[in-house]
Formats: sequence, structure tokens, C-alpha cells
Amino acid sequence: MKKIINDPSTVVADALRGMAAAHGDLLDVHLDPAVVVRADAPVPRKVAVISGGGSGHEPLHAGFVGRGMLDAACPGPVFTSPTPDQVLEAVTRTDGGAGALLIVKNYTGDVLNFETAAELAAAEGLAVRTVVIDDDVAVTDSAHTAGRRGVGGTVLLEKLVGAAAERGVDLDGCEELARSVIGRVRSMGLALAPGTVPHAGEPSFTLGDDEIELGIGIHGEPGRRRVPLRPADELVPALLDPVLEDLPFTAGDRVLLFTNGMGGTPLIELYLAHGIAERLLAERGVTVERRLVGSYTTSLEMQGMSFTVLKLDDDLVELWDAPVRTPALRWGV
Amino acid sequence: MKKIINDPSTVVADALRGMAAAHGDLLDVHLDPAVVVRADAPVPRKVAVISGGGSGHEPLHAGFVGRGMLDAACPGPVFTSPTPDQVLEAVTRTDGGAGALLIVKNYTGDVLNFETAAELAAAEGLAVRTVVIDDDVAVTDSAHTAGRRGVGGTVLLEKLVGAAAERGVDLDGCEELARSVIGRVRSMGLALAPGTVPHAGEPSFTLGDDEIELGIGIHGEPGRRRVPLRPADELVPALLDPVLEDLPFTAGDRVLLFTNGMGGTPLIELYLAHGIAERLLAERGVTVERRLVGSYTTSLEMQGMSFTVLKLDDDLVELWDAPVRTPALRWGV
Amino acid sequence: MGCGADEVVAALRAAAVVVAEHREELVRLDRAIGDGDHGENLHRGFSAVVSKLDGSAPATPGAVLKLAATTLISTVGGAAGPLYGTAFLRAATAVGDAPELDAALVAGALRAALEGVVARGKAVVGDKTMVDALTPAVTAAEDVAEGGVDVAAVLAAAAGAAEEGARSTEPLVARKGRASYLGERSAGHLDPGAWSTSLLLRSFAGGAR
Amino acid sequence: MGCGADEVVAALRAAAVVVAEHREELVRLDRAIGDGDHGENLHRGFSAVVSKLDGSAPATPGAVLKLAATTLISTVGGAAGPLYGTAFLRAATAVGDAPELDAALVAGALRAALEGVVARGKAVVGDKTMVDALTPAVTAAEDVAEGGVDVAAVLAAAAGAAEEGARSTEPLVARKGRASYLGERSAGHLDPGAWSTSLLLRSFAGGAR
Ligand SMILES: Nc1ncnc2c1ncn2[C@@H]1O[C@H](COP(=O)(O)OP(=O)(O)O)[C@@H](O)[C@H]1O
Ligand SMILES: Nc1ncnc2c1ncn2[C@@H]1O[C@H](COP(=O)(O)OP(=O)(O)O)[C@@H](O)[C@H]1O
Ligand SMILES: [Mg+2]
Ligand SMILES: [Mg+2]
Ligand SMILES: [Mg+2]
Ligand SMILES: [Mg+2]
Repeated sequence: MKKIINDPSTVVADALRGMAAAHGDLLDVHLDPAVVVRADAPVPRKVAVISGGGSGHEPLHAGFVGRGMLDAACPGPVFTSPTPDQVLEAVTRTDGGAGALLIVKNYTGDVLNFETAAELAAAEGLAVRTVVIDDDVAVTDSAHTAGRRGVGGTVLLEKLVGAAAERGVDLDGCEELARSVIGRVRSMGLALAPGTVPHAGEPSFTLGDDEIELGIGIHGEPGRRRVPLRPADELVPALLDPVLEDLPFTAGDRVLLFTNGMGGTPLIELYLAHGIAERLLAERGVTVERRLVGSYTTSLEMQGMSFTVLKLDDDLVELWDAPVRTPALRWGV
Repeated sequence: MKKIINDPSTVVADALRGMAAAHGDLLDVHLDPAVVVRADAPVPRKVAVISGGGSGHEPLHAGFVGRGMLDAACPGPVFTSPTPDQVLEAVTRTDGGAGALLIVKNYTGDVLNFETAAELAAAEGLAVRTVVIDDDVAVTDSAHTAGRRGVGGTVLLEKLVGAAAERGVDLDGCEELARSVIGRVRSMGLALAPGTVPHAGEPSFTLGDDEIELGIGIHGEPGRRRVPLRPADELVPALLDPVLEDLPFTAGDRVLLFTNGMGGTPLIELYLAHGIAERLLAERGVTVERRLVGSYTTSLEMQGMSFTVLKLDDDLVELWDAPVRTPALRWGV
Repeated sequence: MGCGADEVVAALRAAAVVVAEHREELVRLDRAIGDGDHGENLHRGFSAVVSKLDGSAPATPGAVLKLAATTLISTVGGAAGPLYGTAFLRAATAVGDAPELDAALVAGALRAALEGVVARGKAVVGDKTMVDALTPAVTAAEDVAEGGVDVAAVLAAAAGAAEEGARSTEPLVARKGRASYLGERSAGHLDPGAWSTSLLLRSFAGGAR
Repeated sequence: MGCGADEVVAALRAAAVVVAEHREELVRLDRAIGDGDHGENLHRGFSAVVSKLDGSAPATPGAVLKLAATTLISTVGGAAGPLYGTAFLRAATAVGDAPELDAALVAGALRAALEGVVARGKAVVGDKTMVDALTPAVTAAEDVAEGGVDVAAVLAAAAGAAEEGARSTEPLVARKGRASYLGERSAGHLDPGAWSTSLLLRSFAGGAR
């Protein structure tokens, strides 16, 4: 394992120290418990939008803390959900009197820990709601399984709900918006090569020299199947078609296309894939009105990518375009 | 070789198509010859700031085209300098009557091609100046060698000169500023693992399981020496000390610290390294007034990082803070 | 020998040692069908429990279990954190402020722990989770407790049944937790949480002896 | 047989074939001490030259060389693009509008090419660059041209000397171009640009024969 780290057990704290140093104007970083809070929190009378999850997916979530997006992020250990006390601390530090919305990616650990936190918060008389995002179409959904995973759509959800909260939308409205976005966003990813969890010391999975994993999860969980590496012109539809067919997205739809890198994929490949995806969507009569290209929901140094497609309407376009000022997304301010 | 590409010979054009689709609001992308131009070019009476170089270093340079930074970028094939006709095309498309400044990284190929372009442009009566950035302290400089390489400092140079040009500083002033910035900026990088040039199909170099290259170049060129992998607390000074000692930067200096990823390094490691570097600078009495953390001068999927340190003064701080609106850097607009 | 607060503390310290010893094994099991952090998560949690116990000495078994519960909840994370945390919390509630645990109380605590895990995680036997180890452990504990044996015997029975239950997860296809994403590919591997349950019960049995 | 525009075109086509055949070899040499693109760069450039020649047929050797020069400059990139481009441009200027090349003109064109490369790249013999191949080639060409031989003999002499010159780069430490970053580690490898110069001259010699 080759990494620029000291001790695997202090990676998250060490990285948070760097974030604190780099973004002192935007963030307040607390280490015990680990919570990254927007510098001007709590914002009076604004719904606090809070997320969190295992570390190793940077900039998700701490990189999205700031005006117009998250009020706080709770970074767990690498690939491990945060604990309830982190979430409770985040709620306490950001609650401006309008309650808090917790955005949770659908993994058993995240759901259970945020659920516990929400119970504890409610017991303290705080108004807290929880939404669970499960946008990954790679795994089959059923009442008898853990359900679909939350992946790249989380970034879009955090941006849109963050914009609404910034405009003064109340807790009911934010929750409703969040559920509506979750209903309109779908994703799928692939991996060319695994990342390595620092404390594990070995790659999370192994792939043959010419093999890729279609439907990879952001913790290296397997997806639909392993297939031979193919040219981008074939890989892109192999990812995009299941995404489009799931909702489904059809001719006439207006969408946001998010081409996401998994951490170890160079931008040149992401743009290349993005170009093909735009062409395929145009061929289907789907209008790409907004786009995001970059490594925003990552899996350490995993090589791979994902597509996320969100069905837009005028309101969502407006919320997407609304000012945002965070370490990783910034416009309009 | 595992990459999300079609044909190695069309990688650059394919990626440019994706950039065009993703950033139609900011960029005009031309494929033959390959030139990425800011959408509102030429800007009347503004000095055109133009750069370019081999592809594979994204977002450098095309990701920095836009208001407040570059007027045009000339992307060559992967790791190969662009040709003079690309540069000439960029000058023609962006010249608003105030001349053009060419920002060239110090590599024989880049220097010769931009030099040829400048001669051709001068022959057509265009006012063109060229500056060569050589901020990499890893290789020894001498009149009898190719000299130092241009690396991460290029991003800072493009931002600062772009801001000056946007404010109406004339060609003389832009050139003078550029030379002053080049005199104040130093960088050094390291690699944990190589990238693979698409048409080469094999990694650019090989390193042992526990070996790193200190002083790596952004094309995988070797640097000072190969050393065993060490904890970040030792790697950071191994990179930063040569940078600081070169200018030198000393107690009382105000600096911008740029912690750069090489393309395959996750953000969590960059922040971790950044935090250590800030601590070391504070210990030396050097004040970090501005910072940039992210993968901005990359080498395909190379795993590694670099530090760039720029000595600031009030004017440079103001230029750094000035509005910029490009695909990869955006604030204030 | 009775089973008071000191014995429960000793059992938790023993558990921490066992978790440390099996940290890599649990990481390896979790890497095969999960995300490779289970050993790390538990190690972090039980180390924290030991630190807490070093700093304060609750007076009753229930208070010790509650301290362990809140510490696990606030340090383990992942799926295992709230699940084990809830288990200890329910066990603490079940034993109330009894100064000493007897066989019946221990069996009751195990039953409460299982119910807590099921309430939170909604898993049933056969889903390839810690429930597959804990369920037979509870049944075995209740069976021997009825016979009027001592605490050590109850825990020994529980540990034996848990180990068997944990081993039974190997051929199963996971339906809960991260391993469920693997579908058929999860078969042929022990469930890490079931295995850690078995290890914990074995260490309690050892600590209480 | 004289050496008119057709023969120069044939020589360039032959060069394109040789470059294609040696593309990987040149990439490999450049990967050892540079960035691994030299074969790719030249292949792109000479393929473009062939396409240009397919589309238009300049009337004089000088015009053919000029077309090759501008095409190489606008397609090769890297260090080699402007250097080879300048070489062909200076050669074109040197032969003027002569309808046929003789030995003296060829030798003069090679001398002009070398001067162009040196003017642009500022390398001297021993810096481990294409200059190490081109310099002895020019001297050899001039030597035999004085003896009144034909064009083929001049090119053959140049090619032989270039190959020797290229081989002489192997032990050298590079002082120019990308290989110079390697310092001492550049010793023990042929310079790719010197080797491509040798290959090109050999192919011209073959094409003119
Ligand atoms: N719904 C559930 N009910 C009971 N146990 C579960 C459930 N989901 C997961 N587990 C247990 O948790 C273990 C994984 O724990 P751990 O690796 O620490 O968390 P994570 O899966 O979040 O990384 C699994 O092996 C399984 O035994
Ligand atoms: N200053 C120079 N003068 C003469 N030849 C040079 C000089 N610099 C580089 N070269 C030649 O160029 C060759 C490399 O060309 P190429 O690989 O195409 O370009 P780049 O080095 O830009 O990737 C070297 O092998 C060397 O022969
Ligand atoms: Mg986990
Ligand atoms: Mg090159
Ligand atoms: Mg796990
Ligand atoms: Mg080269």
C-alpha cells in the first residue's frame, strides 16, 4: 500500500486538520467528535442540512459544507459510517431554530447510526427529519435486502436541498424536496481498478488485467457483473442505459448529467466519457440542461467513474443555479 | 492498460468534445487545429493570455480558460507540446488589439513550438510576447542543460496574469508581472505510482513496492532520487524543504501554498499533506495567506503530489482574489 | 464466585483482548464480503470501552454494560456500532440495578440483546448476520439457565451455540448489510458480524470462568 | 537517374514507411530517457506528409521539402517537430527552385538542415541529441560530394555516418531535451532523436537508390 499518510488510524483526523487549514474562511472543523460545520453556523431561522458518512469519498461530504449547501458534515472513519454522537453534535451546532434535515446514504451502517442520532435529537426536543438516498441502480431493490445504495446522486441532493434551505424553505418543504429529488435521480458506476482502505492495507477487490466491474459501489462493493474492458463507446452505454431505463428517462425529459470520477481517474477520461454520454442522450431526445464533471463522489484512489442523471424542472434548475460557496462547489458568490 | 477511451490516437479530440459539451457556456472548442477559446473572445482592448502544452495534465490548461484567467489554451497530444499552428490560431482568435502573452512551460518541445508560433505571429504583425515558467526545483539548472521544468506554478501564473489582463493591464505590464511571478514561485513533486500514456500502453516508469520518486516531473520524468516510502510527516518536508530553500522563503514571508495532486491521488491524502505543510510553514514563521488544494496540474492517473509556494505581496493577493470563471477555478463571479 | 461489576469489567477487558487478537481476521472476513472494516471498527470500540473502564468504575453490572453500550455507539460506527450498542444497552436495561448477575439474569440479558439487534436491524435467522450467531446462543443460554447452573455455564453454552451459528452462515447468501450487494457471491464466506458475536461470547465465557 | 521532385516525394514516402515500422522502437527508446512519444510524434507527422503529398504534387524538390517542413511543424509537436521542421525548411531554402538535385545540392541541403537544428535547439555534438547524428552525416556527405559522386552515394555516406553518430550517443549523459532531466541515468541508452535521424537518412538513401 502506497499512500501519503502517517498512521492509518489517524488519517481522517489528519486530513481534517488539512481541511481546517485550507478552508478556514468557510469551515469550522471539530475533531472530537469529528464534525465539519459551516463557519457562520448556526444560521438563524434556516433549516440545517446535514450529511455524513464514511470518509474516503472526498469531497463528499465535508467539501460541500458552506453557504447554499450543507450546514455540517459528519465524517466517519474511512468507509465506515459516523457515530450518532457526531450527528447529534452536528445538529446541535447548526440548528438555527428551524430544525435539521439529515441526508443519509442508504447503507445499513449509515441508516442505523443516523437513525439513532435522530432518536437522541428528538429526545432533546430538536426537530429532525431524515431522508435516505438510494440512487444506485446497480443492485436490485427489495424489501428483503438492504436495498439500493446511495452514491453520486447525493451531491446533487445536497446542492438542491441546500439551496432551498438557504432561501428559507421550511423543514417540511426541504424534506418534501429531498424526497422528490431522490425519486428523480439515478446512478451507476464502474471500476477499472480498486482503491485500498488504509487500515486494510490491501486493495478492496481484485480485477483481472482486462476486467472491469460494472455497477461498482463506492466502497468497492461489487455490482452487476464483471466484464472485459471495452472501448469507451461501449462502456458509456453499459453504464448509462441501466440508469436511463430505471426511472425511466425518456424523450422530452430535461436532465442534469453528472459524470463523476472515482478518485483515481484522470479528468481527460471523464470528459471523454461525458462527451459520449451527451451524444447518447441527445440521440434519445433527452435534453441535457445542466452538467457536472469531476471527481465528487469518490472511493479513495479507485479508478473508475459513474453517471448520475437527474430529471430537472424549472424549480430544480433554479435551485441548481443558486449561489453555492463550499470548498468543492462554488458559483454565484 | 485500463482506460476509459476509444482509440489512443483520438483521446485528446474525444475529451475536447466532452469539454465542449460540458462547458458550452464558458468555452469555444475547436478541433482542427485544437484550440480551446473563451466563449466571448476576442475581448476588445484586453491582452490575450494564452497557454498550452501536452494533454494529460488536465485541468491544465483548457480547464483554466475563461474570464479572469486564460483566453485560450492549445492542447497538444498527450504529453506532447502543441504545434505552432495551434498557437497561431489561438492568437488570431483571441487578439483583441492589445497583443497576446504566451505562457510556456519550460520543456524543449514547448519552448520551440511556441517560439516558432511567436515568430509566425510577429511576421503577421501581431504583438506577441512569450514567458517561460521553470518553477520545478527538482532538477538542476544550468546554461548547458534544458533548465528547470515548468510545473504547478503554471496554474498560479495563469490566474495572476489572467486577472491583470482582465483589469486592463497592458502587454508590457502583463509580461512584467509574469516574469515577476516566475521569479517568486517554486515547486517540487513526488510520485508513488506512474501513469500510462495511452499510445505507449505501458506505465511511464516503474517503482518498487515501497519506493517513491522524489522530484518527479509531470510527464513522469525522474527527479532527484528514488527513496523508500515514508510517513507523510517525513515526505512533506522532503518536498517542501527544497522548495523553501531554493528561493529562499524565510520568516516573515507571506505565501500562497498550493498542494497539488498528480491525478490519481485522493483528496483525503492531499488535505492530509496540506495540513502538515501548513504546520511546517508556521514553524518557520512563513505566513500562508492563500491556499489551493486539489488536482490541478496532473500527470494522467499518476499517484503523487506536489507543493508550489508563491511569495505574495498585496498586489498579488488582490490578483489572486479577483473574480475567475473557468471550468476548474471559479470564484467571485 | 459471583458475577458482579468487577467480573463484568473483567469480561469486557477480555473481550477487548480477543477483539485485538482477531482484528485482522475480522477485517479479512469483512473484506471478502463487505468493506473490510469490521475488525477495525470493533477494535476501535472495545479499546475505547477499556479506556472508559480505566477512568471510571460503575458500581453495578448494569451500569458497566450501559457504559460499554454508549461507548460502542459513539465509537464503532458502521452497522456493527448501533447493533452491538443496542445489544449492550438492552442487556443493561434487562439486568437493571442488580448487584450481581445470576444465570437467569444473564440469559435474560442475552435475550434482550438479541431483541435489540432485531429491532434495529430487522434481520431474521438465515440472513447471514450476527443474528445467526446470537439467536442460537440465546436459546442455548435459556435452556441451561433453566437447569439452575452458574453464569459461566450459561455463557459457555451460549458461546458454543454462537460459534455453531456463526459457522452456519458460511454457505448462506446475505440478505442484510453490505454483504447483500454481493448476492450469490456472498455464499462461501463466514459472516464477520456473526463471527465477532461468537468471539465475544467466547471471551465472556472465558472472562467469567 | 536524376533526383527531381518525384524522387524526393518517393524518398519521403519511404521515410514514412520506415517511421511506421520503427514507431514502437522509437517510443521505447524515448520511454527509457524521455516521455515515450518520439515514435508517435514522427509517425503522426510523416503520415500527414504522405497525405499532403497524395493531395498535391509540388513541382520542384525544394517545394516538396517545404511542404514536408510545414506539415511536420504543424503536426509533430514536441521537440522533434520544430527541429525536423526547421531542418526541412532550411534544406528547402538551400536547394531553391532547382528542378533536380545533384550531389552538391544534397550536401548543401544537409548542411543547411544541421544549421537550422542548431539555431533552434542550441545543442552541440556530445549533448546526446539528433545533432550527434546529423553533424557527422553532413561532414561525410560533403566529403564524398567533393569527389563528384551521385546523390545516392552522398546519401549513403550520410546515412552511414549518421548511424555511427547515433550509436555514439549511447554512453553519453544528455545535456539537452527531456533526457537531460535524467542526469547520469540517461547514459546507457541511445538517443531517440539521433536514432530517428539515422533511420530517416537511411530511408532517403534507399529511396534515392
Ligand atoms: N440488518 C442487520 N442486522 C443484523 N446484523 C447486521 C445487519 N447488517 C449488518 N449486520 C452485521 O454487521 C456486520 C458488518 O459490520 P461492520 O463491518 O462493522 O459494518 P459495515 O457493514 O457498515 O461496514 C455484518 O457482518 C453483519 O453481521
Ligand atoms: N535542444 C535540442 N537540440 C537538438 N535536438 C534536440 C533538442 N532537444 C531534444 N532534441 C531531440 O529531440 C528528441 C526528442 O523528441 P520528441 O520525443 O519527439 O520530443 P519531446 O522530447 O518533446 O517529447 C531527442 O531524442 C533529441 O534527439
Ligand atoms: Mg463499513
Ligand atoms: Mg513529448
Ligand atoms: Mg464492514
Ligand atoms: Mg518525447
